[in-house]
Amino acid sequence: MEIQRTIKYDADRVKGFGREVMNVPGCEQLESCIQCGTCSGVCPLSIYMDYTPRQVMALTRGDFKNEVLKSHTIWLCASCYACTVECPREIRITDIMYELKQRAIHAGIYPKRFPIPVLAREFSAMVRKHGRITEMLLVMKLFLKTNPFAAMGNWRLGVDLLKTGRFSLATEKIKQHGDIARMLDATDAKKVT
Amino acid sequence: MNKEWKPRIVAFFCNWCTYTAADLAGVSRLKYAANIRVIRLMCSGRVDPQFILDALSKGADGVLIGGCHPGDCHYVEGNYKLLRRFQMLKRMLKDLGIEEQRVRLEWISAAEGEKVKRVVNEMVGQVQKLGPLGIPQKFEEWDKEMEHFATQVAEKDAACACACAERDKPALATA
Amino acid sequence: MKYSYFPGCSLKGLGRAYEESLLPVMKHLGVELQEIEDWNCCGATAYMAVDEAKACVLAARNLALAEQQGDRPIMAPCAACYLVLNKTKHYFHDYPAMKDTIDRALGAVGLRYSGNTPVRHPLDVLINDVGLEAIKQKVRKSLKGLKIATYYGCQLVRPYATFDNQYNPTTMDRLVETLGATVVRYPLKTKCCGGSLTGTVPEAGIRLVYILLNEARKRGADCLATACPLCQFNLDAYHAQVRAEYGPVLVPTVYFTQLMGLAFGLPERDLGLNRAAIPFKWRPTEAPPAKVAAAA
Amino acid sequence: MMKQQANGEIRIGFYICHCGHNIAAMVDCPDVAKYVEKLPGVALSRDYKYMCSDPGQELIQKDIREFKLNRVVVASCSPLLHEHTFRGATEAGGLNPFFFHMVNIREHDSWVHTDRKEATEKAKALARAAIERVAYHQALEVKRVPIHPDVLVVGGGIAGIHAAMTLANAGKKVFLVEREPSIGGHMAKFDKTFPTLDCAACILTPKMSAVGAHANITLWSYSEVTKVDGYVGNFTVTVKRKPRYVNEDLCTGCQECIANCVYKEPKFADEFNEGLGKRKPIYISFPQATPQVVLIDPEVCLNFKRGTLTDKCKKTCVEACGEKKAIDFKQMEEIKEIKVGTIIVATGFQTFDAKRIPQYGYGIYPNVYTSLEVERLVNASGPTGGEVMLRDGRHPKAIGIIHCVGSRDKKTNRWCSRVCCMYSLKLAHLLKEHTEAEIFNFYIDMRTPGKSYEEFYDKLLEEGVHFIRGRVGEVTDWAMTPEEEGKLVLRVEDTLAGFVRRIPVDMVVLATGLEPQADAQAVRRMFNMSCGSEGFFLERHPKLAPVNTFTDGIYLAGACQGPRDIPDTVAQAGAAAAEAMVLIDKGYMEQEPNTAYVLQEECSGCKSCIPLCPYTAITFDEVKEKASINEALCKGCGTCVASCPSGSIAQRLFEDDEVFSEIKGVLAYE
Repeated sequence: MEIQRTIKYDADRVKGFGREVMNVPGCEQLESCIQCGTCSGVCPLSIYMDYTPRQVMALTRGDFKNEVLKSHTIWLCASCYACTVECPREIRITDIMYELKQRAIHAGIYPKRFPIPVLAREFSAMVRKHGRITEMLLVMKLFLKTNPFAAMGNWRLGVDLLKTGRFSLATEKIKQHGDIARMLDATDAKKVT
Repeated sequence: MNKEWKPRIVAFFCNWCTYTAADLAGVSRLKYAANIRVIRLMCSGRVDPQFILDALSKGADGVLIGGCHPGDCHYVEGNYKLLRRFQMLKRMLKDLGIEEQRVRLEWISAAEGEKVKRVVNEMVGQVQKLGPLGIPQKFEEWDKEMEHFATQVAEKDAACACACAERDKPALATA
Repeated sequence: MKYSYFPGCSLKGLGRAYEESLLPVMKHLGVELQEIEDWNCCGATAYMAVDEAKACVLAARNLALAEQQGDRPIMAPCAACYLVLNKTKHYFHDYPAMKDTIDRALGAVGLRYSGNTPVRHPLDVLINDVGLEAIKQKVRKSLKGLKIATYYGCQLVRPYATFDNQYNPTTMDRLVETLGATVVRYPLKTKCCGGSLTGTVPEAGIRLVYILLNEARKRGADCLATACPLCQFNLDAYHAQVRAEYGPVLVPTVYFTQLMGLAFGLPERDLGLNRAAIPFKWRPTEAPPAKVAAAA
Repeated sequence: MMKQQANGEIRIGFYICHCGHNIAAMVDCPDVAKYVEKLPGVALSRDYKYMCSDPGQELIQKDIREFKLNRVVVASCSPLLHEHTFRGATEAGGLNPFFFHMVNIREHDSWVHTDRKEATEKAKALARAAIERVAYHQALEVKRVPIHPDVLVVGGGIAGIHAAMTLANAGKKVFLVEREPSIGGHMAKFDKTFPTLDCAACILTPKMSAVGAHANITLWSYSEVTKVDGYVGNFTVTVKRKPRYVNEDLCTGCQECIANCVYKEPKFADEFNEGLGKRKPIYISFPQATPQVVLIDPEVCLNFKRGTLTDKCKKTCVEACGEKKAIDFKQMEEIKEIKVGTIIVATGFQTFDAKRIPQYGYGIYPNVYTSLEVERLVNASGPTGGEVMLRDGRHPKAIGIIHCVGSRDKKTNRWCSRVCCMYSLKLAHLLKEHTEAEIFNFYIDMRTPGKSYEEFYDKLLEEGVHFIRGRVGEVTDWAMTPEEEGKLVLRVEDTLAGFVRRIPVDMVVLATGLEPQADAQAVRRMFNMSCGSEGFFLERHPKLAPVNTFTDGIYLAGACQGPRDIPDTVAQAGAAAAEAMVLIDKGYMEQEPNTAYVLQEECSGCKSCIPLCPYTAITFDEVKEKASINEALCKGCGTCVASCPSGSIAQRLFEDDEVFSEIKGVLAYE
């Protein structure tokens, strides 16, 4: 039997983390959370989460940065916004989940070979390059980068899609694809200041 | 204008709604800009346009009036009476070249402490942007100009006076 | 009625059938769609997870292009695009910082966004601009006898949709009823289909797909009607995995536009019905000959 | 300036109060005192810890005598709080109380600002304004208005009943007006009352019949107040009495007519039973209804539907009534006008409409009930005789009670309705008693503040009722597992266990919150009261004047002022009655002498002021061709003053000189 301590010491907090998140546009309302659990109650994926959405709110507000960013919860969020529209305190939980995902990606802490961050990164890389998404390429890349066996398993699906012409091998591009890169850089430039 | 300049705003609050709301803001420890000076009246209907003009001419950079919401006046319809007066006054102020953000009318019920905070902060912000109205100083300038004219006129009169005297002489002589 | 048309990546790929059926139907109703010249990916949910500001900037480019190419409302058929474009519009108005970022980024490529152009979904347009009466007029082959579970999915009505009730939307119900079909009570109409999780965390995604299909079957629906390419994809393409996990649940999922096409009697090959993995075999019966005679 | 000289040498005493740290923490009181000391007319200037304390007030009196002060200014809290106190002190010191003026540097300064320097400057400016102003103050006489001894109580719930009884027992004449056919309000619908579980009817009905029988109470049920004129001590109230088509004085409540109605079976939704039961066109709300008088519903009574002229209906009810001749199909709506001196508003609350939260399925799933419906369901005199039977005839094996429906929710009502936790516990107990079902309570926070309330919670825990801390996400009928088939499923996070659960039940009870009556705004206007942001009537002071309104002579009782349970309601009703009696027994009410008056010599007789006065206090003297104001009628708003083109109307306490000098004062400070 393997045991580990679950107690949290004040040193485990990253003081100011909660405040930081609450200062992000769309996340302000977190302050007024009453921990009623409505978010978890309506969340279709809460049944798989290591921390329920409610707990993520509590942890975030309580400055438990590492716990939050390590949790599967933020990656399991399918952004269906059920929690956001049901929350009796009008907390935009989905937007908070986005914010936490971003922080996780930037901090590079997320479950290893957990495909979602990879998808997100590949997705953005492709957008930057071509301006549009060619699902075929995206999916291929994604599976090859994560676990090839899944790719094999899903191969039938790929074939199906090709047969029904829903997966084109041609790359979707926009004319001014240089623009995208330029805009995104401009965005960063702004953010530095 | 030096950075230290802070707008001075005179407020006329009705006893039943807005003044009470301001009390509520206090009891709830809401925080707002300190540039506002509240004068309590029984009803916004008591606000005489002269009060507003007087405040501006005595150096206020803005005037805020708070009354009960339409239909809620403690005295049935004092706030409507004010509204009519106020609209006329606004036109006049425009002609005088006084920016309209400087004079503001708000309906704030006894329960709206939050609104007091919001309105005061907004208004202070706006007036801060507009800068000082400085009518007293303007008065001084105008007075100077007037003196100047007065002296000029006086000289003219003097000059003309002797001129006339010259012209009239012969006539006098003939008489 | 003119609209700037923003297809989004999916309608060129997985959701091809959606565009294929949408365009003729809209044309048939006299709704003019002007595809936004050189549109780019809306940013979608995945990009939101990387960088909100960038996601909004991406979306804003499309909004700006649309404004540049004509003062028309934007029509975004993909629920995800619809949400992201609207979200960007909201952020543009609600958060000065975001506005600056967007202005800055667009400025870098000589574009400008005013923040006024409305972003609308085909359902919104059909119900509120075209109107059910006009649609009724166009029905040639009534869908009488077809039992439909209307499935709105999540992002179509949450959180920004203003044209329908977030908790119990009814626009699609009213629409298909106008086409003559019957709507089965389907309490899952706004539940999540798993989105991209079907690919990334199959055990979770597939389960959601199963629940949606199975409940539709239990309530005696012949098909699910959807208004989102990802929903359609998830409910249709993963039947193999669903079968493997829970046994076969072969309820076809069609786009509401395909149903309209059928009801309007448009040529089937134009409606992309062949693209579904779970084939939708049901067909309306020909209009009674008497009518035809009258028409002739 | 004239007047100021006329007032002779001005000797002002200025006092600034620290109010402990409330003011001193943000305002440099000694500094302000020092500043004021140098102002013209100021004879002495002090700062003191608590001016409102006895020593503080004595200080003022002492100084008035020793330093020959003839004006007093106190800078402390809001005049709405202590102006009265300090006027008293000024008077006790031998001056006319209106030679006093108050400066609000707490609510309007120290409590709302964060920069000590700015707050102190503001205090100086406000103090200076008062100094400038007070010099113009005149000696004034307080006006006394007589108080009419009769009282109007609006609303016949437990609050109105208790207030009316208290006053009547003290020998006051009371008019009790109730909108429904019977008094009793919500309480009459309840089965038991928490935490003692004594039956509501047993404790309420004796009071109800006492009201009906009391010689000092005029009970007008099925009536509504439509108009209120006048002012404290002298209100004129118009009451509309709706026709019940039965003569109240002749009906003995024998109910023969009901038994003999042409409708053999009751078939119309019964309001009192929340539509769970049925009644006939001629009916009585409930067995103990007060007054014991039946009424006819013209919407469904054949005699009305088929038209009174073509006599198609057999009128079996009339036959049954026989000699009493109580039934009167020709009865008309009656308009009554009464004079009262004080009014107690006890119009109560309405329960939240559960349909506004579609996720909980009320109106979609027949076995989802509101708490009020369940009150009737478990009530022995209810539609099922106390048998808990679902709409589909089954008996529930599992029941879920959802708390906070329409409470603590920014999308519906933000406030906590205060009674739901306790009544949910009560219903849980009663349902358990009646059904032996497994019962789940879903709560966000369990709120049981009150005498032996927590003990009641303990009792429920011991009874084996489940308590799950979590707000239910949705109530649905789609099954994941075999045991969920055909049940209502609640999806909820068990927040204390930390995971999500799906719980199948047969019956869902929605603990709907309390909210203001739909017509609260209209009522508010009629009685010239204010409403809080959530729509309940606003008390004059949350702590020190909880039953007073901003209109003198009008008091609040019960849930119309905010959600509260029966004990609190009764206590408050008593308080309101006491407040009314204070005025009645005193016999008069002192009023601010802030009335307007015409400066005869200056009035040009343009008449423009006359239509402005909402109290018709201004008349035109045709002989002198000048306006004149009846100060008995004037309420002192000052609208006419501000509007007089020739500036020939003035208002006491708010003379132009006084306001102008105040303006000068607030701006003079550099």
